[in-house]
Amino acid sequence: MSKEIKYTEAFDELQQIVVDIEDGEITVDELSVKVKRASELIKICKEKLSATEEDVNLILKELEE
Amino acid sequence: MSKEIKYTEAFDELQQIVVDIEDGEITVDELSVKVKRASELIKICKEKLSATEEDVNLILKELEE
Amino acid sequence: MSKEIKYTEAFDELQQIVVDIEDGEITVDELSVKVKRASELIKICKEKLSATEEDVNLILKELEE
Amino acid sequence: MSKEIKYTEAFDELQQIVVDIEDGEITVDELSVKVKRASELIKICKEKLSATEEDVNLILKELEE
Amino acid sequence: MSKEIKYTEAFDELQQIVVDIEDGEITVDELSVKVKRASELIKICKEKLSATEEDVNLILKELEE
Amino acid sequence: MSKEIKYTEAFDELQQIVVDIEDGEITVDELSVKVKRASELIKICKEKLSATEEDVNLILKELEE
Amino acid sequence: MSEAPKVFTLKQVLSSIKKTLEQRYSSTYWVKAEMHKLNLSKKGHCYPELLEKQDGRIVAEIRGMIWQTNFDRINKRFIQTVKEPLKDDMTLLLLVKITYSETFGLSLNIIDVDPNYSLGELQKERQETLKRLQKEGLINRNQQLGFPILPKRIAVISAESSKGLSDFIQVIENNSWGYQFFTMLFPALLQGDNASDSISAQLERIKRVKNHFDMVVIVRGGGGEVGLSCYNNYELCKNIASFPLPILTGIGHSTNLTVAEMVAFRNAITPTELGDFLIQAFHNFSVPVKDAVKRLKVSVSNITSEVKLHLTNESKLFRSAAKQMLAENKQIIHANVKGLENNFKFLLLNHKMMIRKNEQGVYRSARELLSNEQNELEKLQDALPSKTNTQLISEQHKINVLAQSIRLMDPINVLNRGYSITLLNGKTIGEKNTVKKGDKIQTKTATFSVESEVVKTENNNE
Repeated sequence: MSKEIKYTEAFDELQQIVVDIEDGEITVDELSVKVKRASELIKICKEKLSATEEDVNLILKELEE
Repeated sequence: MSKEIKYTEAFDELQQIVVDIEDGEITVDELSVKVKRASELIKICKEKLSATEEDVNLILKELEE
Repeated sequence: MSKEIKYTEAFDELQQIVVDIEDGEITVDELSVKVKRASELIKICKEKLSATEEDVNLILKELEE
Repeated sequence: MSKEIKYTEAFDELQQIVVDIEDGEITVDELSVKVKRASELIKICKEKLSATEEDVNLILKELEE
Repeated sequence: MSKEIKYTEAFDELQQIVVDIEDGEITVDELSVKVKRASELIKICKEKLSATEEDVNLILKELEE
Repeated sequence: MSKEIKYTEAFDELQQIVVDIEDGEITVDELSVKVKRASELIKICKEKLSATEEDVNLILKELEE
Repeated sequence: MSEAPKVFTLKQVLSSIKKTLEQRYSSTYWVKAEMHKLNLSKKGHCYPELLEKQDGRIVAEIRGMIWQTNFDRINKRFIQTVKEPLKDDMTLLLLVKITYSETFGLSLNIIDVDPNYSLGELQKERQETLKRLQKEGLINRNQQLGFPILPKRIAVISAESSKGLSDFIQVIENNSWGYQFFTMLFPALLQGDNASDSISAQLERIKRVKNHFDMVVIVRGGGGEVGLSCYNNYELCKNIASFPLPILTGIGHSTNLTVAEMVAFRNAITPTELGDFLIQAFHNFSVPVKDAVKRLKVSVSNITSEVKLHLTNESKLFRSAAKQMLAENKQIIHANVKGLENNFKFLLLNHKMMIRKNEQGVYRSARELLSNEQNELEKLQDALPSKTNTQLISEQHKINVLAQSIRLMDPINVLNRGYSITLLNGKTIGEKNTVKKGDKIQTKTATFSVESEVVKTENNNE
């Protein structure tokens, strides 16, 4: 499932978690769970960014050839 | 289809993509696709320019003969 | 049709094309066509000039005899 | 008709044509026609001059006798 | 009519014609006519002069006898 | 009239005519007439030199009255 | 009276007078006197009556005497100087000797007469006449008359027997040119005391028939120099000066001009000269008349040759003007042909140049357009990777920031610093989850988890 989430969605969820935590709307009890989720999301985003970068570089390289 | 696009249209679309990227209006998810499209458009434009230049040179060469 | 065009018209059209190209009012798509047209007009004008020159020289030669 | 035109008229028309050509008021399209006309006028003028000269010489010769 | 013109009138008219021709006030068209007239006037003047000379000499000769 | 003209007047008129003709103040047209007149006047003057008109008897008669 | 008176004889007495007078008046004397009458005797002696008048009255009178021998000498010298003989009624300056004769009584013996004195007297008369005529404005009157151009009809005042008259007539009638004069003689005395009246009378006659005459001549000849003082006579001179016809004089003398000659229209010395003058007047008329034919001939020939020259010149001028006009017109036509050729060539050349310019313009501007497009395209191509990278980097950054926040907020990290969390029934303690005595609570640290029982509670807020 995590593979199908979009970067944008992942990013938005991640940002929401950060905001929620900062606003103290998350109890200590939930916090661990949320942090875990956030970690996952960060990973996903980074992976997507890397993939995209590779992709783009490939395309642009072709153009220059 | 790409053969039937006009230079002007291709150029305009290309320019729009560059502007959109610059303005951050393109999500990371779309980015690869958009860059690919831009690359195609650049190729199209280049081909059209070359073709036109050859054409013109040929016509003018004829005139001078 | 090109035989029926007048020198003046041909010349005016030619000059308009040159001005349009100079002012960048012609797209790359149209350029070939326009240059082709210009080339035709130049040929027409040159022919007309040659014909007139021959004609007139003949008349003037007769006069001197 | 050309026989009935007067020298003065022919001369004035001729001069007008020369001036018009000089002032660039005649297009290349009209040029042949105008030069042809001018040539006719010149012939008329020359003929008239020759005829007058003969006339005058005859009269002057008579006077001397 | 030409017989009734006076010498002075004939000479004046002749002189006027010469002046007109010299001043370019006579067109080529009129020249023949004017030259003809001048020739007549010269003849008239010569005749008048001869007649007068004879007349006068006769009278003077008679007186001497 | 010519008979009645006084010889003094005849002499003066003759002299005037001679002077006028000498001064070239007479046109060809007048020349014959003037010379004719001069001839008449000369005749009158010559007659006067050799003619006698007075009568002694008549004078004597007048004296006795 | 005792003695008888002494008686003398007449001769004794007269002889005594004679002796006394001769002793007393022994020399000669110059005496001025009027000689009333000359009284020339047959023997040639003169016995003139001498007088002196005052206001017309005789105040002295005596008899004079000139012996024949003296008279001849005196008269000769007098005529020589005065041009007049001694005659009656003259005032003279006399050299006299007083003589007394017993038989003739007292008389003045005239030994000499001063002619110069008489001449002066005559000249005085001449001067007076002149002065008077001058005063009366008559002196030039006759000369101011117009002289006839042909003096044909002549009234002649002369004496029939005068040699002057025949000379004059001879000259004017026998001229070789056939000039015809008409003359009529009006006879008069020409010298001496009666001459002036005689001439005046004839002038009066001529005046009556003046219309028949052109002029009057007074001729006198062979009369010598004597007896001309009449021509100084005022009356005669006045008649001459004021006469309506010109008067010509030919009196024939060589002395001073008389007044009559001076006031006349013209004076010739002799009648012959006068005739010559008239002939000359005819010449003056005849010669110009004769010359007129010659002059006419010359001037007519001048005029006709001049007019011929004019006509010839004009006809030459006419010919050259006509020819020049034709030549000029030919030249103009030729110039037009040249102009046509030049202008036409220029026009074509111009157009050729314009076409060439346009040709180059098409090429150049098409090239330019293409190269511009190329540039634009390249700019876009260049921009594409950088813009893409920028976006990717920015995303990376955002992710990093979020990751940092998460890391800071992870409770593990709090616990690591020695904090712990106390839970009741797995939940944090709060107002909703209050702790009571005896509740079993869990304490979590970074490394341990402790379970404890509550001994005491206390509210921190109160």
